[in-house]
Amino acid sequence: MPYQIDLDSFKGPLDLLLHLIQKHEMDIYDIPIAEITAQYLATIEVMKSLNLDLAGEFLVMAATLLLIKSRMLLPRDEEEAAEETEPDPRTELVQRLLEYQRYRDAAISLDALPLLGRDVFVRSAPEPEGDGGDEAEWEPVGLFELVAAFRQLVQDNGDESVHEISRERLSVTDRINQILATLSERSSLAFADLLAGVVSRNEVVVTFLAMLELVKMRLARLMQNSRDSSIWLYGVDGVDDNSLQQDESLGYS
Amino acid sequence: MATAEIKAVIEGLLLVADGPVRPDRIALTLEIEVAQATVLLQELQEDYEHSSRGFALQLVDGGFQFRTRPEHAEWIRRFRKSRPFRFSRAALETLAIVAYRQPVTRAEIDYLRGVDSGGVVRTLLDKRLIRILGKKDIPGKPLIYGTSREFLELFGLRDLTGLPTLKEFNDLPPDMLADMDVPAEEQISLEDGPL
Amino acid sequence: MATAEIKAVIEGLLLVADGPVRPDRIALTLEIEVAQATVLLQELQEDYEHSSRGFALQLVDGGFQFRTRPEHAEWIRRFRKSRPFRFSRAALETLAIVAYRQPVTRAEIDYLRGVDSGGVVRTLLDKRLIRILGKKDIPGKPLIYGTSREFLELFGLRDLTGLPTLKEFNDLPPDMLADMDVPAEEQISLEDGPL
Repeated sequence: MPYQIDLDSFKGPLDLLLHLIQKHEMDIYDIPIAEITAQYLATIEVMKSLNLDLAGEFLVMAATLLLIKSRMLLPRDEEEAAEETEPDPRTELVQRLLEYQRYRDAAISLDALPLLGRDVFVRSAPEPEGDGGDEAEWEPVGLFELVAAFRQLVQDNGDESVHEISRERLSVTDRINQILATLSERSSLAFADLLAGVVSRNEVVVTFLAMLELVKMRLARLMQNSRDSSIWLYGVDGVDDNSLQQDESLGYS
Repeated sequence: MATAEIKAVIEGLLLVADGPVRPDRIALTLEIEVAQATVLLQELQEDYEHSSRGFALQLVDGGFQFRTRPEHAEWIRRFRKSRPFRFSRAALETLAIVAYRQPVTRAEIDYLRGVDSGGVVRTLLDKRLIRILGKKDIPGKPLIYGTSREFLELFGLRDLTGLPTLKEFNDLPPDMLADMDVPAEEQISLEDGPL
Repeated sequence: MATAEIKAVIEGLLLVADGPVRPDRIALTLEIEVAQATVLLQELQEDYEHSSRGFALQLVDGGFQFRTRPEHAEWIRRFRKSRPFRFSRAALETLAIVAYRQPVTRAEIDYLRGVDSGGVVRTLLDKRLIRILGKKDIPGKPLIYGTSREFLELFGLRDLTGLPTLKEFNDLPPDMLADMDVPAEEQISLEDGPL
């Protein structure tokens, strides 16, 4: 069998399919599905026999091809055929192949640009770094750097528990900040409004914890006019001490 | 200052700068109008273009920077004793997808490439060539990615419009297009389309 | 190579060199005689001397180097002062702690970083990237800090939910260096380079 191809070089099933289509001069808009399936299966058999690390995606594509092939073999209902309502089973695959081909070609175009450090060079100047003590602005920095810095710190401290809880902590923190932001725009907030748009149980819990946290830090106060009336959250600045019962009455102090 | 003198000073500034220099920074330093700074920088760029100097003034990421000529690359690599680096195809494909379709999610990249691209995405993040833009406002709030300033600098692009034009393959024949039955999630990724 | 071409290449080498370049190093790179390299360097030096360029080729410690003109010194100093600062490691770490652990006290920041962070916290406050949220209701009533609107703008976030969690970060598989064949030297130049 003439498999004179570098099997290791395929970047994925789409790449392999495009290769087979080009090699066998098939019409991408009218792929002979039986033939391409046979070629594809034969190629991954070779890859398997060579013990190449075969990514799961190759097998998924094999299944997809077989599915398309079986659909094409199904006898078409005459009425349906007349109405032409039955979509061509190959359509999505063709669309993906065309799309992939665009980016594969774009990748080649990118690589042809004069790359800094490969084709063109600039003066090597020392990198200025500082705390920005004077009037100078800071250069924008990416989120990735921020996460990476935090992750490094957490690892250095050997604080293994942080990894687990940080996700939840962050969402409580988010909620705290959202509430504080809202409170900075208006003096009070009905408890029911806090939960408006909240869907999951987790979010309710998080909102509740955020509220308790705010009260604990004395950044906000909880009040209600009377028992069983609605609960209001006040920013520390916007509290009117006289008209309402203090938060103590709610039992959170 | 006479114009010729201002241009000479700008040349000096470009020499000592540690990256592409935007016209507004030149204007701020020399207390001239941004428009004038822009004109002078463009004039300098042309001067260098028409001379047979060993470097040229290039517009990168909105700023100007002296860069050596690509045809001298091999001599300069010898001088610096550096090997030419090569991008893997996986890295280039992923970069191309992020560049042309940003903001884009991991799932969209995986779908377009047909393979898991987590490792490559991580590598490109580590190299600062792509960056996290935030999260997409859809269920699961996946991270969205875009290209960085470093990307523009590495590829010598003035901005994203300077990307090579994406080749338009013949779209699907009309009858097949009518057949298109793409799952909802994929439609989103298609609509977000190239810049 | 024609002499003019060799001179152009030498200009490129001088631009990218990280210090004065001696004629023998030029000769070695371009496979020409040291005498020829010396002559060409001197010719280049004269070319620049007689042009009204913003920099000149100067003989320093037996080597040649592009240097700005002394009469432009004041402009260069002003220019350098206007350059944006890169985040220091300390500033980035502190900002990261405030972002992920807010509301957070100074003591908590100091504990996580293992060093006194008072100066950095003040700088971040001055730059309005963090803000004081209030006081914590524990003995000593320490100030508690959180991030600001400016923080969101700097990182291009709509709100704090856009901040990637450590879990999402860890979900990206570790760097697969083999994926992108960039030699160590270039990696450094990409990261620390004039970006």
